[in-house]
Amino acid sequence: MVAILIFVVVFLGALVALVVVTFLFAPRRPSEIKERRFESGGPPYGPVQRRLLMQYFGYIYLVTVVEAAVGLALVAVLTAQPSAPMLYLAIALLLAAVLIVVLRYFKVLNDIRRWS
Amino acid sequence: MDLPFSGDLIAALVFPGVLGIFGFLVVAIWLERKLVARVQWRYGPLYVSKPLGGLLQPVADLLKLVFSELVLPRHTNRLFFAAAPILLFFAEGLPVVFIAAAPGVVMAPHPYGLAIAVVLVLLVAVLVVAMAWTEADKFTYVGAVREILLTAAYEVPLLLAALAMFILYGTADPYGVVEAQSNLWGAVLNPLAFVAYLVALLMATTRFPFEIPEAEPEVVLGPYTEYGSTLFIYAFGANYVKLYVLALLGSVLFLGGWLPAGGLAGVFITLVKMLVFVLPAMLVRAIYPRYRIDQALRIGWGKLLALSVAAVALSLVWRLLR
Amino acid sequence: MKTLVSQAVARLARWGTKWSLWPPHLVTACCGVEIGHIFGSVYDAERFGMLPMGSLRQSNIIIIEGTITLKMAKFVKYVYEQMPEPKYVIAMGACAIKGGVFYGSYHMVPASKVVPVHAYVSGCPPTPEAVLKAVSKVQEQIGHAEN
Amino acid sequence: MIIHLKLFATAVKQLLQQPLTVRWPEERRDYGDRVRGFIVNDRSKCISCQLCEAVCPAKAIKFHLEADGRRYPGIDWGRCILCGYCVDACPTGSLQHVNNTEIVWTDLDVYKKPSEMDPDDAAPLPGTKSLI
Repeated sequence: MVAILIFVVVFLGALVALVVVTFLFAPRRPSEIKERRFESGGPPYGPVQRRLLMQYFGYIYLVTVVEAAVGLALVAVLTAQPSAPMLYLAIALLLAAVLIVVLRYFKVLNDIRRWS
Repeated sequence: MDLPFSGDLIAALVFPGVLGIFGFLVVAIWLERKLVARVQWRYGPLYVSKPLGGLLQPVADLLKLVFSELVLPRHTNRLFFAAAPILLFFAEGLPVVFIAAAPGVVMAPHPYGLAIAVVLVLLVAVLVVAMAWTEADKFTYVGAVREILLTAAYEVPLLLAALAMFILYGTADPYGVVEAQSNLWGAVLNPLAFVAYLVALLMATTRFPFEIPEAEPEVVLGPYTEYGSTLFIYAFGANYVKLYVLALLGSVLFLGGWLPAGGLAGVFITLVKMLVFVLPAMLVRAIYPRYRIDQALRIGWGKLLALSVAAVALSLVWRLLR
Repeated sequence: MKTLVSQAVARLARWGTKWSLWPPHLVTACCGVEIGHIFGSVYDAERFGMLPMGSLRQSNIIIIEGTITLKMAKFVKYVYEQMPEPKYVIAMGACAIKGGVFYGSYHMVPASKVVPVHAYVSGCPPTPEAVLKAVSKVQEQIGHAEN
Repeated sequence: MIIHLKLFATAVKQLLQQPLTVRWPEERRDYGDRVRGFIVNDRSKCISCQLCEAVCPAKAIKFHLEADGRRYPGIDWGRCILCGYCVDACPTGSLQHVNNTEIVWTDLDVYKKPSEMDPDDAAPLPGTKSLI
């Protein structure tokens, strides 16, 4: 426990100390242009937020579902009794189901037109 | 154990801890630039310290960045702008708390240590997106979206590769995992999981074929565009810290950790085994072009997912045979 | 004591800056082809610690490649203004020094009238070796700077 | 799978080969002996015919009255594009390129008067010639 505290304090302390060094010793000549948004060497133009193309966002829905399933499997494996063949069978079936779903809808997920 | 002084202090300050992280930052950047240069028939950084082959180049870069002006843009929340990369760098380094580098050299021995480390690695992508959001820049915005999508591509295979190994060993305790590999390495028992882990590592650290969020020709530096000075070291170096953590995790999970030695010699063996993950990750920069984001997603949810599911199936078979 | 510390810090900073000059991608004219050559395999400027950088927040040297028109001068000025503080400029090619073949044209600006320049390279375009020599001249200037 | 292994094998092969970089301060590229470099004027041969001034496309050459009562060409290196027309036009061969292409200045004073264009001033560059 002490080791974790030492690690956190030394690590964060080193990171903050470097920023403080920059703050103390680096030359400073603030100007209005310098503090503008970086736009590849031109003046800022237009709003930052744009409308996103939703073409790939099916994957994000997918990842939230599948990751939860895999997480459950992880917890089950780590907390199960040493010999529980039924558990492993359940995991195998779960993964097979995931694989089948992904393969079945893979074409849809890749089809840009259906998501935009 | 038979260490001269307490192992967890060594873990906190020297090897998987602070000194290891910063040392890896310097050595990995030098190694990457040098290896890529040699593959391209160049010398790479050289004249800064000729007898050392330019090893001081990252040090010079860091010094220059530390002593250059710190610009906090006006349109951002300045406190968050300064805090985000520090938090990111710190969070990327946090999983080493739970990974053992040698018997006794671990900060927090925990029965589910490696599982916690994997989950911590996966949680960090949120901070990259938060950082990009704080910067409020067109390029960081696109970079953040790409980071989210790339995360969606690698998270499940990485988790599945870890799951395969946990099923194989029946534990997530670093000591238990290494002990289970005393006869055969995990990479030999389950090569599919090893390959899936390697590819997921390249994706997670945005190494070259998947260097999509910070694609230089398209979005200037992706989520790291607005940062200069010291904050740039943290924002950009966080990837190298992630590589360090994943290489350490991989050497424990797949290559038998500190075996066949113990004590301080085990630390060096772990270091050497980390090279198995680090060297290809450095070398791919000179080999591959960059995938498009849809290609990366297709790989993640196609071949890589199939590979990692097959790895889990292989582990199940091993487990039931035993 | 305080001056000793600040002197040591300044020396460290100068050493770091000297060996880590990162130019942004700012190509104004045809000398940009030679810039590609400088960073290529044959004249590997990375030996001197140069690394082409995407964003201006990290870069600290501009290599002005050739002609600056009035229209481009605004952006060169803007890029220079946006870079963080220790910053250096190399004017490359006859056009950037005084105008070259465009001398006296209504729409061209010498680089020195837009930004403070630390080294000039003659030629149309200069050889990569000449630019590397300019880089080492700039490095000498940084190393011998007094503060 | 095989293709990726082949790519890695190629990378490792190239990793072990010798770099082809021209190590610049120590060695220089062999541009041949007729490279269009720095231009010098041999004043013993110059006949002040002003052909070089007439032919210069960048109008970089100007003639100056020197102490010996004759006019000699001076070159503005902020305008010269090293095309070599003046050298071709010179009827006596007094204007000559030397092998030095590394023409670098640290200030804007780049106009070279005739007295600063002696052939003896342009010292040969140190270093060996590279392979390529």
